[in-house]
Amino acid sequence: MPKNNGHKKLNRRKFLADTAKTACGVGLFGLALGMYGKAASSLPATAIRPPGALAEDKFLAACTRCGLCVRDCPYQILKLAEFGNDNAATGTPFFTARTGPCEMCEDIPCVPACPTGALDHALVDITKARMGLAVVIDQETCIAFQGLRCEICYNVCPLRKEALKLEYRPNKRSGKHALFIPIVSSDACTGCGLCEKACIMEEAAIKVMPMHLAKGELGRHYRLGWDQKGKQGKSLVTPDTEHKFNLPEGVEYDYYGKGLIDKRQAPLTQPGAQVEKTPFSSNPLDTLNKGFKEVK
Amino acid sequence: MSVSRRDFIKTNAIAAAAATAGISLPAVSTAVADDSGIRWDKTACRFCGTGCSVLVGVKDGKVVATQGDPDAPVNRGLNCIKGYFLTKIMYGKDRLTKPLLRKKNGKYAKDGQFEEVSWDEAFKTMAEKWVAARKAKGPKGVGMFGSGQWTIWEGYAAQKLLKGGFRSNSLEPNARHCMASAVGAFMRAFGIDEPMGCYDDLEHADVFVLWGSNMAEMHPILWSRMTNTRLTKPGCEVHVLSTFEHRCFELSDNSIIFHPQTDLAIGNYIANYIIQTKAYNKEFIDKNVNFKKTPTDIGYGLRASDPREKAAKNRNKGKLSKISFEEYAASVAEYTVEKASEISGVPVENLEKLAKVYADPKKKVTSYWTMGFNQHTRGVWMNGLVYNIHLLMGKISEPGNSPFSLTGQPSACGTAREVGTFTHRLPADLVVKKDGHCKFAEKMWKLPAGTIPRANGKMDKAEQSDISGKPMGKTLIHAVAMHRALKDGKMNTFWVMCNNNLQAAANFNEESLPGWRNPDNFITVSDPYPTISAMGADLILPTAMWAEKEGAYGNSERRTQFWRQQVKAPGESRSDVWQVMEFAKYVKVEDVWPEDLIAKAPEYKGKTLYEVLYANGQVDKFEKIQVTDGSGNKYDNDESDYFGYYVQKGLFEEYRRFQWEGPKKGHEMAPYDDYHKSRGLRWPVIDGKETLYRFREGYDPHVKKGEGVRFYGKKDGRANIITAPYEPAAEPPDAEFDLWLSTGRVLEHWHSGSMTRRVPELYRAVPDAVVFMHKKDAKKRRLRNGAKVKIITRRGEIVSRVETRGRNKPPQGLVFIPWFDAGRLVNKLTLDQTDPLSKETDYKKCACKIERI
Amino acid sequence: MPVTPLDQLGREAIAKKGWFAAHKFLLARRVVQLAILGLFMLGPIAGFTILKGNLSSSLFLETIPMTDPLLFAQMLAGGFFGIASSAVIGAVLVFAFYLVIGGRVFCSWVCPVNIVTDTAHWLRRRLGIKGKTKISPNTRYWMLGLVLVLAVFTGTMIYELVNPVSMLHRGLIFGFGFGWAVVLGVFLFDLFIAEHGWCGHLCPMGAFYNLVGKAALIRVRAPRRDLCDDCMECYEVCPEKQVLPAALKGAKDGNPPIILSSDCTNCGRCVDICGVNVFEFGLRFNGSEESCSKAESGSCVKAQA
Amino acid sequence: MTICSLVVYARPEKAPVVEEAISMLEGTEVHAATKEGKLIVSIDHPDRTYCSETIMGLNNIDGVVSTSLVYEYFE
Repeated sequence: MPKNNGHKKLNRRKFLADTAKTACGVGLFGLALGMYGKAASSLPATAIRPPGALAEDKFLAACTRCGLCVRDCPYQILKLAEFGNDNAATGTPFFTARTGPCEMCEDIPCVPACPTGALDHALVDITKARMGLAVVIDQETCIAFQGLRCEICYNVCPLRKEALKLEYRPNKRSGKHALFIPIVSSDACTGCGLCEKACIMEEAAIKVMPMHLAKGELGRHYRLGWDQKGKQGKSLVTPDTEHKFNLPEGVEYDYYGKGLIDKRQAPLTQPGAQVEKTPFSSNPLDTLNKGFKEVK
Repeated sequence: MSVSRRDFIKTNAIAAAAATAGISLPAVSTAVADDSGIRWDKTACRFCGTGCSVLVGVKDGKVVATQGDPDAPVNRGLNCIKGYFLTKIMYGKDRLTKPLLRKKNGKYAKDGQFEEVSWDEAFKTMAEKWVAARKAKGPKGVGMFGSGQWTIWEGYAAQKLLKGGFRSNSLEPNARHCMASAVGAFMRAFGIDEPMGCYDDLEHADVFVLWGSNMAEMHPILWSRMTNTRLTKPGCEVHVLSTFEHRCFELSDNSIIFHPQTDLAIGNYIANYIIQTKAYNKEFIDKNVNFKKTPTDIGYGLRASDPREKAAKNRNKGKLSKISFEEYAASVAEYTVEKASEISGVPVENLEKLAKVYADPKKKVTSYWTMGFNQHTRGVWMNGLVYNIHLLMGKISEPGNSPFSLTGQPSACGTAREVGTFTHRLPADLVVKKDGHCKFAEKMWKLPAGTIPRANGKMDKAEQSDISGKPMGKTLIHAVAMHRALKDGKMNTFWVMCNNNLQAAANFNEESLPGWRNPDNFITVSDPYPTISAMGADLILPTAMWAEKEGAYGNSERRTQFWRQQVKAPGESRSDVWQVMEFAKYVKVEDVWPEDLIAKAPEYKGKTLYEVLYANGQVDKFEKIQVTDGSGNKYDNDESDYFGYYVQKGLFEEYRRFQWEGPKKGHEMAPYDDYHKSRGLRWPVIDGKETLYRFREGYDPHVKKGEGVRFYGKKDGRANIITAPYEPAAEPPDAEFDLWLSTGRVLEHWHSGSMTRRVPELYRAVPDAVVFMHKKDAKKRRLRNGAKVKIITRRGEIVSRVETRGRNKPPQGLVFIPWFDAGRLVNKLTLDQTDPLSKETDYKKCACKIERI
Repeated sequence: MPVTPLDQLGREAIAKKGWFAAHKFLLARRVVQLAILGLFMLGPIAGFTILKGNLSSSLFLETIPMTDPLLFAQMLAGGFFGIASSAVIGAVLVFAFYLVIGGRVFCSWVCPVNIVTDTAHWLRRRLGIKGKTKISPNTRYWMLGLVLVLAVFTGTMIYELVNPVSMLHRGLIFGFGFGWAVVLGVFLFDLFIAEHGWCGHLCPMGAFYNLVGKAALIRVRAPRRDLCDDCMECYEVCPEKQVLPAALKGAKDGNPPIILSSDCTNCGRCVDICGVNVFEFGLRFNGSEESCSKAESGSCVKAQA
Repeated sequence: MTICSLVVYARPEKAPVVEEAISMLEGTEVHAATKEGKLIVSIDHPDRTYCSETIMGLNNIDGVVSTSLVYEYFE
């Protein structure tokens, strides 16, 4: 504590009392601030952090709210959260996928702009960014699930076929058509939000959610057998012994595959090859009389 | 405590319980559609040629809802994303509601600003210009550019006005840019237009081959059906050919990306493979096929002064000469798999895989194509090459075996092709080249013989007289030539209806815009919205669209669908049929017919064209009625109310006489009222029965018992296999302009975007046209994804953004730009090259370069 | 002591020096404050960037980084150690700058809240508002400690959620939301509750810069303290009155005529307001004093210390 | 005054009967019912004891599997 400038002689008791009062006041303020902070630091589901943002708690320790990332975003989608207006922590950068998604610039200008590394400078490949995760959140209203040919989310996805895939299914209702179901893969989705922006529903049926809200987690005790075998390239345990069977003439048994194969009957047709693979003025005269100069 | 507070607490209590239970309450859910008081009726979708049936919900005079028609066999209740937004296309905030004329100081002026005028002033001004141009410049002095989106009767009324009234063959549809090559090839091979198969092929084929068709985006519902077959039918294969990778490749079992124009080599290779492996169906060929040779080196449909045209030995020639099977076999013998692979850049395995499925007699193959074939300087040839393959194998005219050309517009078939709104055609496959056909049409229309201008201006070998005092001369003029004639001042009035040709036509800078803004010319555009074409017009007529009028469309599979007028058009907007017929009131027979012709029909003296063409005792035959549907709902019919008779029925029934009484069989349609009851009927409809497959006994009533297959469009009942060698494109890339430029569409927007860009959701989804290009091509030019670039050709430049991770993935050396975006006109770049035979523009191949800004 | 009536405040200085000279540091400060704000806003408005970001972190001419050292300290307190180099360099640069020219120069020459609290103080005087809640000026050090302790415990820069200084500056450049309410709170607090309440008593940033400026070179000096006519106008305008007596009246206690307290914000109002030119800016080391005659003010002779 | 809301789980096949039975009671309303037999019920009565008794009583209706109180307001 700095020394008091002074002529005044301090009364020790008064000093102690004042100090205690100040400490209490400041302490109360701190308590209130801490509680407010806890509430204010929970990132709302609609606010998505820029690419390379550290995990939210780390991010809030590292971000100075300077807005340099905002300034360097060529598409000007980033915004600093405003006190009371935006639910994200005051002053921190975020974007709203529905109105302005991340365009996924190859050189990610917002990341090097960050002076502190709150946007991790180690991120140099935008496809490795994990801003959030797109979730087809309402499968009841998404018209693709009804068989309508929309797929706009898929069409606009910059990592089409990796982050957002279409799964083809027969449309049992119509009997003739197929369903083109959008499936998000968390391995590749960057959470850029282009899909959410483009979704033609009144309320988007596909939404980018912060990762912690979007992802489930498999029980830590469980492994997917085929996954593990695939990674290993072989069985994790001793290989099975060779099996032999009593079979009538003309019948084979494909133990690991098709099962019983009765060659006495006419061969069946091969089972189907497996599935691998508004910019206008409301006054028309404005448009008509503007001439062709503005048409690029 | 007030009641409202109690209610508030209660609402909260209920909402909390519902949220806990995961139930959505009507009272708390965000939006609930209110279906009460909605009147539902069927219509056809306004967009592509698939022809989905759509139910339209009307409340308080406004279309408030739509749904896919669950009872329609084509789409079974489904829609694509454009169809999903049909409700919104009529309600853009900038609908035109009054005629607008360019004026200065209260008078029409070419360089004036648009001002509102009355319909009377609009038509008076227009008629004055039209009559003057017709008198001064002859039959090609006036012109009309219609549409494959016209309803059937709109096309038919326009056909009568131009050919029977103004005595001009200067009538073209925008289908010239779209389907003309398909038509040309149908006529050359079969002597009759439109596919022999139908959409049931989608379930019956074992193999689908897409040639230059991005069906996944452009015919979304058909693609959905095909995908289902591919998923559920054992052994089903899909082969996709294109000059760049698009959405269809996702389902492809054999992905073929070839260099532009080299599909010709691939087509010939497959024929050669079939012949070399003796896989062809000898019996079928012997009985049903003739072999013909076509002249080669025919030019590129450019202006005659172009060096490429001067160099062409047989410019615009297409006369066929008969050859033997052996001669034909020899003509394709050079197309070995190695050579085809070398020319096209496609690996040998892929080519062989494709050839094998065509050559396998056990596999049913359906080939689909659209603009990749049709918008091609050898479009007729290329269409023909696929017919050759199908004919060699006899894989035609039966379920699953179909060469099938898909149309892009809702009524390219129903109106442009069947009504024949082309310069050279008359209804029901008749042509103005044939004197007999013209005479038949004149009889049907109760016009004196010699009214309709013959192609060469001669009737019974004598010159037809003309109001201009000069001989008629050659009267045919196709779409691209119209823009050239406007620029050259040879055509002085031009009426563009139901399309956006200034945005759509190639070479905007050098041909279209100079032609439209040529001070000698008076351009009329009928449009619901201020489109690029409207901006380039001198007179704009506000138009009623789609469900604002009673209408009929014919889709790709010969299905004719009708709908009733659902709502009133805004302001003073009027339907195209009203505009055509009302305009005819402003022109007198004396204005456009020479005296000797009037002398042949003295009863028409002093009459207006309206009285001669429409109030002729036929079109006005049916009394105006209160239109109702099966459940007794009442509908408006503004045209009937205005003219005093059932206009649409009168026009349709007169048109139907061409099909039933005309010299060409096979286009018969059912009576008018039947169509209002059904979800569309596939013609020929004889004895109330539809035709699924043409030319085959049992399926087609025109094929007699015992004939098996008969291509009755040709006199001898035989189809033509016609030679068509590989010839290079008109403007391949070179050192300076080092990239191929291809243009096209995207799923979300339709054609020039005048409707879909006014749907906020679709606009938000795909706001701008971008340049799809290969990553390496971008890198070479130091461009990253999203970079702003200039795309430059010899004719102009536009600005756009680079897209290297888009849904379309061009190979190196090619870029693709969609044309829907009125904010950047890709047709400033394109070359006005056409197929010399079909006169259809090739929008898929010209050379460009890309520079960073 | 008699408070100079408001309408007479500065009258003597104006009479003697002219209006501009009697307000030159006030004007200079306003110009500097607004210019800094303006430079930050230039980028988005004119599309021409000199200074980018805001006071928390910024980039000058696209090359020189600057970072608020208190934020830097909070980052470390919050447990974030992987700080990128530009923030480290930026924090050192800013720290060094204030180390030399005086920490609280930030408060009077840069901080946008200064305009707000100065206005509050001006109004308070003008309206004669008396409300004086006694708050110890040391509270700000408690606040500073609290800010850092909270950062340690919450692992985030929690004070930044409500910091009116960064909120006002950021708000003006990037958009306020309801941040203006917090700034209004500061204004009303200063106006009705405590004189110089925020800047002089509570603001932890002020406290921080106070510590930074302990050994600053640039100081206000009172070389002509002999001339002081006890008009008390400097007391009236000084935001940190406690810094004045030692330098002005401390000759008898052997205090040099230099304001050495780091509470001084180097605002220069005392220099402006003094009709007899007692004060001037100078360095802290040179303790020279001028001997002046009251009768002929301005004719001073430099004397060796 | 007491207002409370609860989720009542009924056997799906009995749900319609349960719904009717509940709506017969004084001050109760059924606001939604699902196929699975979930009912959203509110009770609005001046007497607090009445509400708690009613809730207890609901469990005795044939077909009710369980009830859970979600929201309660009283003054």
